Amino acid sequence: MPDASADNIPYAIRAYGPDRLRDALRKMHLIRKFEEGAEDSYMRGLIHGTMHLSIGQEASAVGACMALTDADKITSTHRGHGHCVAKGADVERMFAEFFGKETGYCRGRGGSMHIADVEKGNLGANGIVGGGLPIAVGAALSAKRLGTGAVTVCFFGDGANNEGAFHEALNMAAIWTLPVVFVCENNRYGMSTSTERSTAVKSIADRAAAYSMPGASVDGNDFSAVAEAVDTAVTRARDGNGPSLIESLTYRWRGHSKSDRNRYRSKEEISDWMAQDPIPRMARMLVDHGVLTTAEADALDQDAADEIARAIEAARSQTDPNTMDLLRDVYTGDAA
Amino acid sequence: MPDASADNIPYAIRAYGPDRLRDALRKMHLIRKFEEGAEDSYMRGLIHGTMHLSIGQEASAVGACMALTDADKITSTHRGHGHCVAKGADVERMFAEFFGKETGYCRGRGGSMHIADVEKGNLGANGIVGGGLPIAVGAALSAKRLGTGAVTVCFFGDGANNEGAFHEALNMAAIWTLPVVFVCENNRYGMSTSTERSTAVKSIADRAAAYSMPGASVDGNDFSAVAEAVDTAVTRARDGNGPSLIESLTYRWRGHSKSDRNRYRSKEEISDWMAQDPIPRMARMLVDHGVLTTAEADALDQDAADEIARAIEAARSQTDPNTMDLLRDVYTGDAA
Amino acid sequence: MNAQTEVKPRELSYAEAIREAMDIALSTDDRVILMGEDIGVYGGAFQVTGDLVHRHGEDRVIDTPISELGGAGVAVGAAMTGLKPIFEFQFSDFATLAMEQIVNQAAKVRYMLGGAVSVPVVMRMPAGSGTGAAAQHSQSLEAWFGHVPGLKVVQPSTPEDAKGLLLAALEDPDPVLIFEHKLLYKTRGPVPDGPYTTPIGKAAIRREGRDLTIVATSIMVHKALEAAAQLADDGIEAEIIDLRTIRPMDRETVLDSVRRTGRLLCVYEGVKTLGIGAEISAMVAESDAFDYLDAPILRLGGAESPIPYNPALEKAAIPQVPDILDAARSLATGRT
Amino acid sequence: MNAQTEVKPRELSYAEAIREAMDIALSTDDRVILMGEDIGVYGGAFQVTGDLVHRHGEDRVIDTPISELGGAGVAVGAAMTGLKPIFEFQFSDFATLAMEQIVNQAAKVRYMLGGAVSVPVVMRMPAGSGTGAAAQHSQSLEAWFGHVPGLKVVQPSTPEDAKGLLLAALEDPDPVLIFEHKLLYKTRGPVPDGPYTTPIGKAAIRREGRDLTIVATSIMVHKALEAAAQLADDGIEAEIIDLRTIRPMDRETVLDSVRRTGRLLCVYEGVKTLGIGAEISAMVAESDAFDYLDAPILRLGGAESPIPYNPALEKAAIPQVPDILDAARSLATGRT
Ligand SMILES: Cc1ncc(C[n+]2csc(CCOP(=O)(O)OP(=O)(O)O)c2C)c(N)n1
Ligand SMILES: Cc1ncc(C[n+]2csc(CCOP(=O)(O)OP(=O)(O)O)c2C)c(N)n1
Ligand SMILES: [Mg+2]
Ligand SMILES: [Mg+2]
Repeated sequence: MPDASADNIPYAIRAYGPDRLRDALRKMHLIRKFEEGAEDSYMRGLIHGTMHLSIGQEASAVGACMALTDADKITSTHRGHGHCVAKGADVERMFAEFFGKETGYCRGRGGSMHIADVEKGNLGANGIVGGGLPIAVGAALSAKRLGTGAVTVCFFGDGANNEGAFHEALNMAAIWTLPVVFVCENNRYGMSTSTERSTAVKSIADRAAAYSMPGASVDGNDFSAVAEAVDTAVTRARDGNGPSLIESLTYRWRGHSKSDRNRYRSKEEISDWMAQDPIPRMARMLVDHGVLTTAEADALDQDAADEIARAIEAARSQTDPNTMDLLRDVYTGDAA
Repeated sequence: MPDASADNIPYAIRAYGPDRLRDALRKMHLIRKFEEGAEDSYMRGLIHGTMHLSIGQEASAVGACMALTDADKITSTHRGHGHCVAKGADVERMFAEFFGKETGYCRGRGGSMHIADVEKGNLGANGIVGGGLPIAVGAALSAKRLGTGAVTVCFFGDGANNEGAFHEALNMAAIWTLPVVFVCENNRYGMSTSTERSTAVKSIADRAAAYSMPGASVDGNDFSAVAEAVDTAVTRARDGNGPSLIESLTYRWRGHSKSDRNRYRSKEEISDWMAQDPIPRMARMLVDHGVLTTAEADALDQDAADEIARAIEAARSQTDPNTMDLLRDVYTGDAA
Repeated sequence: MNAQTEVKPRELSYAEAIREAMDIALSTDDRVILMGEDIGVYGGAFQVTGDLVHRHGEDRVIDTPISELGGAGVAVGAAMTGLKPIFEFQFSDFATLAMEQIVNQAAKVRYMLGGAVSVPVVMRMPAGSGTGAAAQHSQSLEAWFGHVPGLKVVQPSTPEDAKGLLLAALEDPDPVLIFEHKLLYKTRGPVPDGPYTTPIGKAAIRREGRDLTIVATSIMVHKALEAAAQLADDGIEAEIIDLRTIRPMDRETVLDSVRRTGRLLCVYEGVKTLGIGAEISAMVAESDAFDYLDAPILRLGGAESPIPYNPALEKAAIPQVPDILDAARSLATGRT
Repeated sequence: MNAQTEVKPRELSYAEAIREAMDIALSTDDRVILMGEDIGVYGGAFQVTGDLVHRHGEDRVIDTPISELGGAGVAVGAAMTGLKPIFEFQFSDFATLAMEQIVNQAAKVRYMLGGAVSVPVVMRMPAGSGTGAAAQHSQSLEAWFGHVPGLKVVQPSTPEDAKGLLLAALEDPDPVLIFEHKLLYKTRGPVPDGPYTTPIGKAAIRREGRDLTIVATSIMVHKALEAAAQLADDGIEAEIIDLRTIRPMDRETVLDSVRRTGRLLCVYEGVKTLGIGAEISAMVAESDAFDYLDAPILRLGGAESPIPYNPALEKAAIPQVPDILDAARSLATGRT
C-alpha cells in the first residue's frame, strides 16, 4: 500500500492531475459538512425519520468513485450520503429530499434511505441491507449486453456480507464475467454487531476466493489506497475481465442511526479512529506533494461549509408535495 | 485418500467391524433396489407426481451416515431416498408413502419430496433446494444448547451451494461453533446446469475457507473415503470444534427427474461414471479384505431385491387416507 | 396493435403460445432477455422456453444458478438500466425466496425515487396444484402480489391470452407478474399469428347469463364453464367472468354483471382465506352493486391446508366442478 | 392460567409488556431462546429486548448476523428439535427475505410429515408506518401470512394483549407470528403481573354499540375508539371490535355484532386491496349475517401506494380518525 511520505509518491498523486485531486478533497469536505448539516437539521426537527451518517468514511466514498464517469453506475446503501455526493449529486437537492420537498431527488417520497441521482449514475441508496448487490449485477449485465462500456461499483457494508444476496450476486457476477466492482465498506460493525461476532472469516476480502475473483483489503481512510484498488478493479472490469471484491477498512464516528447508544464499542476505540480522520490525511498528502497550499486546503473546508449552509437555507423554503399526488409514480404514467 | 488395494488397508476396514461393513453394503444394495423399484412402480403408474433417483450415489449416502446414531440428525434433499435408507428407514413405510398411503412415513401427505423418519433422526427431504441448510444449523443449535451431544449431517447438492441459504447457514454454523457437518453431494449438475456454468469456484470444498471451517473433497463413489471424511468431521463436531464442509464427488445415473431428456450431458459421460459403480467397488473392497465372500456379497444383493419386492407388495395394499382428514395436522391437535 | 385484422384459425398449446410471444419479443426487441433456471438446453422445467436458446443464443436465454433472490434482483437491476428481462421462476413457490427484490425493490423503486426510473421486468410464475408435487410445489400465491402497489399481476386462462398478456406485459413499463397454471400448459386453443396484446386490467366475459355471476381465475375458468353448461340444463344461466388481471382489478366488468344477475360466486384455487375471492367479494359489497344483491356472496377457494401429496386429498383441496354446481344451485335457488 | 386472580393496577408500555413476557418465558422454560439482529447489548432496534441479554446471557439472547432467511431457518430447525425460539425480525419488511422458511417450511412441515413434528416457533414482526422510515421500513404485511394455512397470526393493540398473546404463542405448539405496531411500543396501559395468556383466535369488543360495527386491527383500534367517542356525541353508537387474531379469525364475534348492528366498517393499515378487511367483509357477506346488512360493507385500508417519506404524504397513505368518522357517518345515516 502506498503511504504519504514525501520520498514515495502515492498512487493518487501519480494518477490524477491537481484539479481532480483538489475536487476529491473538496468532495470529502462537502460530505463531512453535509453530514454535519444533516445531523444539525435533524436535531432542529427539520428532518423526519432516521438517518445513517458516514462521517469518518469520506475517503472510501470519494476514492471509490475516482475511476467512474457519469455513464458508470453505483448502487449505494442506507449509509449513502457520501456515495451520492461522491458521484456528483447536488447537495441542495439532497437536502430538499431530506426535508421532504417536491424539489428533492425523490420528490420527497424517498428520503435519506432512498436518495438517488439517476442522471449521474447513482441508482440509489437502499433501505434493505444487501438489496443493492443483485441490482448492481443487473446493471453490469445491461452494460455488457448493451455494450455501453459502463462499470458498476456496488457499495455495501460488512454486515451486508452475511446476507445470502452477497453470495448469489458475487457468484453470478463471476460466472458471467460482468463489469462490476464490489466495494465492502467494513466499518467493523453492522449496527451493534462486530464483524468478529457476525462474520466467520478474518478478512472479508478473503471471501473473493469463493468466487474466483480478485480480493483486496485496503485502508479505507487512505484516499490514495482506495482509489488505487478501485481504479485497478474498474480497469479490469472495463477490459472485460470481470468483477473484483475490495474491502475498504474504515469506521463510522457516529452511532449507527439516531437511536444508537453506542453500548457495543468503547470511547477509546472511537477516539483512536477519529485520530485517523481521512480528511486531514488527504489534505496533508496534497500539501506534501505540492498540489495545494495549506491555505487552499483550508479554503476548501470553508467553501464546503458555506455551500452546505446555502443549500440548507435554499432547500428549506422549497415546496412540499401535494397530498393529492399521493398515488403519483406508483406506476409509470401516473404523473399528476 | 485410501484405495482398495490389498497392500493398503482402507480406512473403512480399519475403522469398522465386519457386521457394520456388511450392513453398509446391504444398505447400498437396498438403496439401489429401492430406487429401481420406485422407478418401476412409477412406470407402472403406482406413483403420483415426480421423483428424483439417487442411483449411482449410494456410497455417499451410506458412507456419510456411518458415524451417526439414531440420536444424530440429518437433513435431506429432494434426492433423499438414499439418505433415508442409510439413516435406517423401513422401506415398506417409504413405499407406502410413495403410494400415498395412510401407513406411509408422512401418512401420504408428503410423498417422495418430503419423506422423513423423525424417530431415526431424519428431519426430512425437502422440496426447496437449500431449504434444509438453515434447518440443519437449527438442529445443531438445539443439540448444543440442550447438551444432547447429537451431531447433524446436512446433505445438499452442488446446485444448492449457490443459494443464499448456503452462505447464511455456513456462516452461522461457524461463528457459533455448532455441531453440524455439511455434506455437498456434487453430482456435477443442478438439474441441467453444470457446476462449470453455475459455480464460480473449481472445488465447492474451497468455499469452506470463506467460513473458516475445514473443507475436504472426496471421491463420493468410494465408500471408505466418504466415511473417513465424515467420521473425522463428526468427531470434530462432537468434540465441540464446530462445523466442516465435505464435498462428495459423485454422479446420478438417471435423469434429474422423470421429465429429464438428458440433453445437457453425453452418453459417454454417463457410461464412464456407470463404470465407477460404487456398489461393486464396495463389495470388492470387502471381499479383498476378507470381510465377505463373493457369495455372501451376492446374497446381499439378492436379499435386497427380495426385501424391496416384498415391501412394494405389502405397501400397495395398505389403506389410503380418508379425504375427510384433509385438514388433519395442519395444526397440532388437529388429529382426526 | 390489434389481432382481429390478422387472425388465422390456428391452435397452439398454452406453453407454445407463451413461447411464441417470447420468440416474437426476442426477435423484435434487442433489449429483451430471458433468465431462469434450466430455461436453456433443458427447455424449462415445463418446456415453455423450449428451443429458444438455440434460436436466440445463450447470451439472451440465460440459465441462472439456483439463486432466486439474486436472479430476480439481477433482472430488476437490468430492467432499471435498459434491458427488458423475462424472468422465469421454475415454480412460483420459489418466489418466496425473492419477495425482497420483487416487493421491496421492483414494486417500489419507481415510487421511492419520485419517478426517476421504471422497472420493465416480467416475471413468469408457474403455479397451482394437480401435479402430485405436494405442498412446496403447488401453491397459488397470486393474492400476495395483488396486495402490493407497484406490481401488476395477470393470470391468463387461455393460450390466446397467455400470448397476448405476455406481449402486453413487455410493452408495460412497470413490473408485471404472470401466473401460469401448470395444468394449462398442455391445453390447446386458437392463437392469432404475429404480435398482439391482451389488455392488462380487463376481465373477459366467457359466457353470458342472467341468473348468477361466477368470477373465476385461471384454471377455475374452465371448471366454471363446465359447470355452467350443466347448470344450463337445469335452466340456470350463469355468467362466467374470467378475471384475467388480479391487479389492477376490472371493477366495472364485475360490478356491471352483478348488477344484472344479483348473485355472485367467486371461484379460485388459492387458499380461500384472504385469497382473490375475498377482494372480489369485498369490492362488490362496498359498491352500489350491493343494493342489487339477492343472496350472500359465495366463495369457493382452496382448502385451509397445504396441498397434500395423495391424489385424492390433492383433488379435495381445491374447488372441483361439483362444488361449483352445488354453490351455484344454492345461490340461484336462494331468496330473491 | 388466568390473570384475573392476580391483577394489580400497574401500567407498562407495550414494549415493556413484551419484554416482561419474554423475561417470564426465559426464566421459566429452558427451551426458550431469543434470536434476532441487535437484540443483545443494543437491546433491539426498538428497545424491546432491552436488558434481557444481561439477565439471561448471550447463549439465550442471541444476536444473529444480518441473515434473515438463515436466521429464521435456524429458528425453525431449532423449534423442530426441542427449543422454543422467539425470533425477532428487526422490521417486518425484512421477513420478505425469509418467506421461504416461514411459508414453505415452518407452516407446512408438520402437515407434510403427517404430524410427525411440530414447529413451536414465535416470530415477532415490528410493523407499520408513521416513523418516517419510508417504503421499505413501513409495511403492514400481515395479510400475506393470514393467507397461509399452518401459521397463526396475531396483532395485539394493547400492552396487556401484547404480553398475553406472546405467552399464548409460546404455549402454542405451532408457528405464531406476532405483528407489533412500532407506534404502539411506547403506548402505556394496565398489564397484570406474572404469567397469563390471551387466547389466540378470540377478538375483543372494546366498546359496545348498536348502530354500526367497526372491526379494526392493531393501531387502528385506537383510532376507531377515538372516532367512536366523537360519533357518540352525534348519537351514533359504534361497536368497536379489536380483531386481535388474523388467523384463525374470530368469525362468531364479528358475525354476532353485525347481526345486531346491520352495518360494518373494516379499518386496517395494510394496503386496502387484499388486506385484512377484504376477508372480514367476504366472511360476513357469505354468512347468514348478510341478511342483517342494512348497508354496503365499507373498508378503510392503506392507500394503493408504497409508504412515502414526506410526513404529510405518509399520513395521507393510511386511515385517520376523520376518515373513520366520515365512513361511519355515511354508514349510520345510510338506508335501513
Ligand atoms: C435486510 C435488512 N436487515 C436488517 C436491516 C436493519 N439494518 C439497517 S443498517 C443495518 C446494519 C448494516 O450494517 P453494515 O452492512 O455493516 O452497514 P453499516 O451500517 O455499518 O454502514 C441493519 C441491521 C435492514 N435495513 N435490512
Ligand atoms: C429453491 C428451489 N429452486 C429450484 C428448485 C427446482 N429444482 C429442484 S432440484 C433442482 C436441482 C438441484 O441441484 P442439486 O442441488 O445439485 O441437487 P441434485 O438434483 O443434483 O441432487 C432444481 C433446480 C427447487 N426445488 N427449489
Ligand atoms: Mg458496517
Ligand atoms: Mg447436483
